[in-house]
Amino acid sequence: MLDTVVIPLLKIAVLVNAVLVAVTFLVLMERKVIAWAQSRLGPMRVGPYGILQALADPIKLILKEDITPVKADRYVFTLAPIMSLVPALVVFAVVPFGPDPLYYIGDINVGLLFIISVTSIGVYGIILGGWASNSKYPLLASLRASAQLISYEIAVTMTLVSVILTTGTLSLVGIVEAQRESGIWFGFIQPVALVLVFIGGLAETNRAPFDLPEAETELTGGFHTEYSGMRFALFFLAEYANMIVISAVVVLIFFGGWLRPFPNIAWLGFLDLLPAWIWFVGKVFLFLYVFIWIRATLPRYRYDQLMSLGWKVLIPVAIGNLVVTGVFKVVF
Amino acid sequence: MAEALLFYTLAALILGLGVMVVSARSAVHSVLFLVVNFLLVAVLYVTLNAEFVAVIQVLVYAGGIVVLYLFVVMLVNLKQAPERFSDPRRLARSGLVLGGVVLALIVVVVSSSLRAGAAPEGTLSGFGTPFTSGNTEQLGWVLYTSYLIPFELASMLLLVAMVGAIVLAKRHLGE
Amino acid sequence: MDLIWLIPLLPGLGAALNGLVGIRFFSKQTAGLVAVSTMAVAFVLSVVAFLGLLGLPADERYHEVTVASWIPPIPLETANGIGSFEVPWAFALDPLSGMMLLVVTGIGLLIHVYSVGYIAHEPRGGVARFFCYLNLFCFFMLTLVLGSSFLVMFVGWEGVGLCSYLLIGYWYRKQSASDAGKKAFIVNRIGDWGFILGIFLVFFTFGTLDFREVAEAAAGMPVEVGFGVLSLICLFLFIGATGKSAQIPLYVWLPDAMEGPTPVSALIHAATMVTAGVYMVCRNAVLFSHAPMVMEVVAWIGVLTAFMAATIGLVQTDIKRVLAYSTVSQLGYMFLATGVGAFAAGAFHLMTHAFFKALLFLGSGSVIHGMNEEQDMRRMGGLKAYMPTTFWTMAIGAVAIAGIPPLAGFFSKDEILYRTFLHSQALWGIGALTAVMTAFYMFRLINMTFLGRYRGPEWGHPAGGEAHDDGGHGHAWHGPHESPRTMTAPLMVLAVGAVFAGFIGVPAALGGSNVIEHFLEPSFTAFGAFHAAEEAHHLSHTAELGLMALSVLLAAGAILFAYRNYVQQPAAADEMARTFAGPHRVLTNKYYVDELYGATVVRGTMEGANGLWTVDQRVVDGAVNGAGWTTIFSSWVSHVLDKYVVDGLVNLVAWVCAEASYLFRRAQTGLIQNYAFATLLGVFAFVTWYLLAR
Amino acid sequence: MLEITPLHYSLLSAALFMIGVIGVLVRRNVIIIFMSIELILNAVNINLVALSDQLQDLAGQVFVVFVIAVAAAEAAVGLGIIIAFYRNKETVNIDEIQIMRW
Repeated sequence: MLDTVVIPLLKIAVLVNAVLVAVTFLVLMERKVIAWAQSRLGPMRVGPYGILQALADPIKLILKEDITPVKADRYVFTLAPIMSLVPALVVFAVVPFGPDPLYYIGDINVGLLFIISVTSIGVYGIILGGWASNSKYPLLASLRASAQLISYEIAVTMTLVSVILTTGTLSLVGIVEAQRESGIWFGFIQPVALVLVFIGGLAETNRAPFDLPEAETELTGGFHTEYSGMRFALFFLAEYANMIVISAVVVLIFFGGWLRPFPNIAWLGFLDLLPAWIWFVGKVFLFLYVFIWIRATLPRYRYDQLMSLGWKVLIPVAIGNLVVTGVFKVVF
Repeated sequence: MAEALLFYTLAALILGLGVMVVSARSAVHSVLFLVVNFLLVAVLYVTLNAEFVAVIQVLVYAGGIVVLYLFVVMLVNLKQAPERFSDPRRLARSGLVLGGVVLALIVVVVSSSLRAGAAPEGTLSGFGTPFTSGNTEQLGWVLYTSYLIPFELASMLLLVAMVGAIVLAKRHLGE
Repeated sequence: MDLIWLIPLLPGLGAALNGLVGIRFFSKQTAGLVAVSTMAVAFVLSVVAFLGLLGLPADERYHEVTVASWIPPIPLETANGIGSFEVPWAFALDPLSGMMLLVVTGIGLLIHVYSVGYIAHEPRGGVARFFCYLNLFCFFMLTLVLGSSFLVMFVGWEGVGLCSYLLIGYWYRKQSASDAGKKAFIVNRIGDWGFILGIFLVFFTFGTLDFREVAEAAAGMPVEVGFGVLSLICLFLFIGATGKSAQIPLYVWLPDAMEGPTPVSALIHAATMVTAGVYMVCRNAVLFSHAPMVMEVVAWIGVLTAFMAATIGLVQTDIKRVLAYSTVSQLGYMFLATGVGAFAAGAFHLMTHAFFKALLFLGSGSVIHGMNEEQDMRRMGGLKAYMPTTFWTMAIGAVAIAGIPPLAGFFSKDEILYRTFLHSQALWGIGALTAVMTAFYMFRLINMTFLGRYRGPEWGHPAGGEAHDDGGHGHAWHGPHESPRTMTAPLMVLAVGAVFAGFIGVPAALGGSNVIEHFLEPSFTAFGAFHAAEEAHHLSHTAELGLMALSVLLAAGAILFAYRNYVQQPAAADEMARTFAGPHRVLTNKYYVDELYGATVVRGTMEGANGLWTVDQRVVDGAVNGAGWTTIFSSWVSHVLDKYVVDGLVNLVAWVCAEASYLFRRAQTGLIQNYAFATLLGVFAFVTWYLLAR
Repeated sequence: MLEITPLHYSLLSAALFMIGVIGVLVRRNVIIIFMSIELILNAVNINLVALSDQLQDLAGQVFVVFVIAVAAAEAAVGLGIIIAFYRNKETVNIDEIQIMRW
């Protein structure tokens, strides 16, 4: 009973809370980084260097009035943010933070596929949110979003297939172990796949430069125009949780997960003094920083450019990468 | 005990959501119920030691096909529901009564056939492949060896379907 | 000697160069230079090869070079079971072909040089075209001469025929020239038909086409008494020879061939191509020796041709036609020689004749050139003053052909007459008469052209006249003049040849040793097998000398007679023509042979073609149209059946279906759900049935 | 009753199948009819997976994969037809899609 119910439930509780807290600090981090990028200071008022802004924002959102438009589809309108957030959190069920079972909830043998499929459920939140608002701009945004997410999901999935081909397993723990055994992070074996997955990840999380579903200049805010208060906060949480998920996946697959750098070089063993999960979280935050960095740097794509990039560049390159990987696999 | 509880809960939810799908007034609601239905079916697959199929069920059905339905529902954004002259709930109810009768009949057939011939045991098919839990690799192996030609045919089917869908849905130039 | 394959190839290259590139791009000088230089190199190579041949012992003078395989072994049926039909592309050098080689390349070279001057007035492309043809001719002629088998020779044979056609029709805008070309080509075809039949028969009989092997095989056979297969072969081959060498009955093309440029007449229709027939007969000397009956035919045809052509030549007024008939006549002599078994004499005469006839033709060309394309001797006279070189060289040629010692013609002609006399007095009589006539008409030509008073047109003003238009030169004529150096130089060289060429064949009676005969002999025997029979009866040297003196006296008399008639008393010739009006008319009209052929062969062919055309029109077309009409009628019947019977049945079925469906079509609601419900009911029914049936 | 046998799965499958059939028969919205067809396919899949587990034979799961592939193809083409039809007739009512009747 303890091992099968209580401990997993505890783990889930800790993890969910950790993710949500991480999200609040991620928001702060984003504001700060962008501010620095623009030679500003960013939030400075709440706490030292505005560090408590991370708490102030959620409180503000919770306390705000929650408005439901009259013509909206009430149930769907409520359901949409939940459907957006839940898959983002469910994914963490298979994300390993360290080598032994203490650091993950479950290691299933189709872990990577699980992540892909559960993430794909997240689309519903955006589509339904846009539709249920019964408003022009959110509907357009949700149509855009769904097309974008489905398109890029193909590219990402196809790219991941070539990674699976190199590892021979779908289990995330197995993938990290494979990197430890081969002594090299897969990011160096599969650089093309790394770039593809990262670009696809940007698009799947609606991050700049692919943030068309919430392009303020075009759609007055995107699919969540009609949302406010806690329901808006849920969308917000979902987006940032998804960022963490993508970063985590990239780190697990391409940057050795919890492994220290150069896991096969013995004299670097002192790096193991840091616990594995710290390495993992550190790498994830490194990638989150890259996300923000890109947002601060790059302008937004036009919609047709986005689509032609996805279909005419990423998917062909992914297929080519798959073919090349397969050939290497057969030859060597 | 726990297994039975899980099964009955899932079965009840699946059937209930199925009824909701066919009886929902709004097409969007139908789609939503359908998604949840499929997710529950995926859970059922997991209890049957078919993780890969479960994940595929979520990925392809819930994440792909049903999104397509939702898409079409939103594209075909009807001013008036097609069933404005009839009450879908009443129709569904009468239908369900009819369905119950047929179902009872099928139950009789199935249970009587199970009684008549002994319940099949072991592998029935000549190409049976015994499997263990965590069978993704085995499934891939079977799929790419014994079922290679059907697999390739399926891929051709998908290609043709893709082309067909594009041809059907594309607005012709000049229209 | 291994390089003999280069000898034909060089002119071939020159032809390709002039033909493919030269017509477009070469200047007149370049075109001439290409042609002359290839011929010069070929001549040098020939001389080298010939000297090499002389260096060998007399009985080993045979050298064969296989350039490439041509026809791979093909099993074919022969008289002695299945033979292997295999022809390599091989050239052979032996005394006979060596001599021909020198004649062809040497005279060919001189004529090329001559042509540079002669053809200078033609347009640029025309010059290159002319030299292309001329070189191509040399290529084929040398192939013919050097060919080691019947088939290689036949390639050359056909090739020279083609070039002859092309060159006769060189001025193809002139109707008479292109007609003459076609005539030569068609008449030659008839001869070729005989030749190729002969080749077939040779292969069928001997199983090989190689000259040497055929000769060896034939030497082993007995001399045919009656008319056997060897005789048939020889007859066929001789038909080929009559076509190419202008003998009765196929000589008619040669006089017309004078429509071509004069160098062409000299090269092809005097020195080389027309002797191909003689060469071919000589080459197959062993075969012919075994067929005495055909030899007799050859001799008689030869002597009759010689006589007939000579008589026609007596009255011709066109300078080139006189020479043409003279050529036919001399060829007749050569065949006479071969017919009586004196192959060496024939070949010897072939060579000397090549010199003096080429000389005469080139001289006539020089005259025509100097007279601005005038060919009628009646409009010449007294030209000696204007073109001395031409006069003296042509006079030497005339003396040579007339048989006055010690010039070339005397030795070769006398050898023939002597050998003929040994064979048959009748043949000798005709031959001697012909020799007299030869002397007469040659000096008639010289006298009318160069001596007496000038009868030609005035000059000093642009001369009109049709001849001028035909030439199309367009330059003003300033009276008769000597030809340029390129034209007179070959004349002089040939004159030297005409004087001295005979000394290689001085007969024993005159203290010589007849070098040429001994040199050529290996080519006519199957390498020591034959050629003893004729040696049996000799006349004494005294008798031989007597015959010689007789023929020389006769010739001298004829020359004096001609001088009297055409220089001293020009009216005497007309007097004679009036006296013998009938024969004169016959001769002037060349025995009406062309008319005869026109009325028989040509007309017959035309009528036959017309008849066939009518048959085609009436019978064949009628049958076709009948078939068409039948088809139309039967299809109409079929159509009626189809329309009323077959369609009726089909329509009946359709009508029944339509009527029946009126009842059932209400089931087609177009509503999918109805159909789905029907399906469900069906499943329901099946399950029920399944349950009840169990 | 507490032991879950393939019969239970078969009955669940049959029930879901019937629900799908009823949906096909009674609904007028073509899109919902299509969704009902997806329900039917799922009912079949449940049966296949359950029997695959029972018989320890992977063939059942392989078939499910094929069924899903076919379902994807069917959805793509079917929805394409619906879009095309909607463009022409401004309706997705199956009762109005009847020009193939006599």
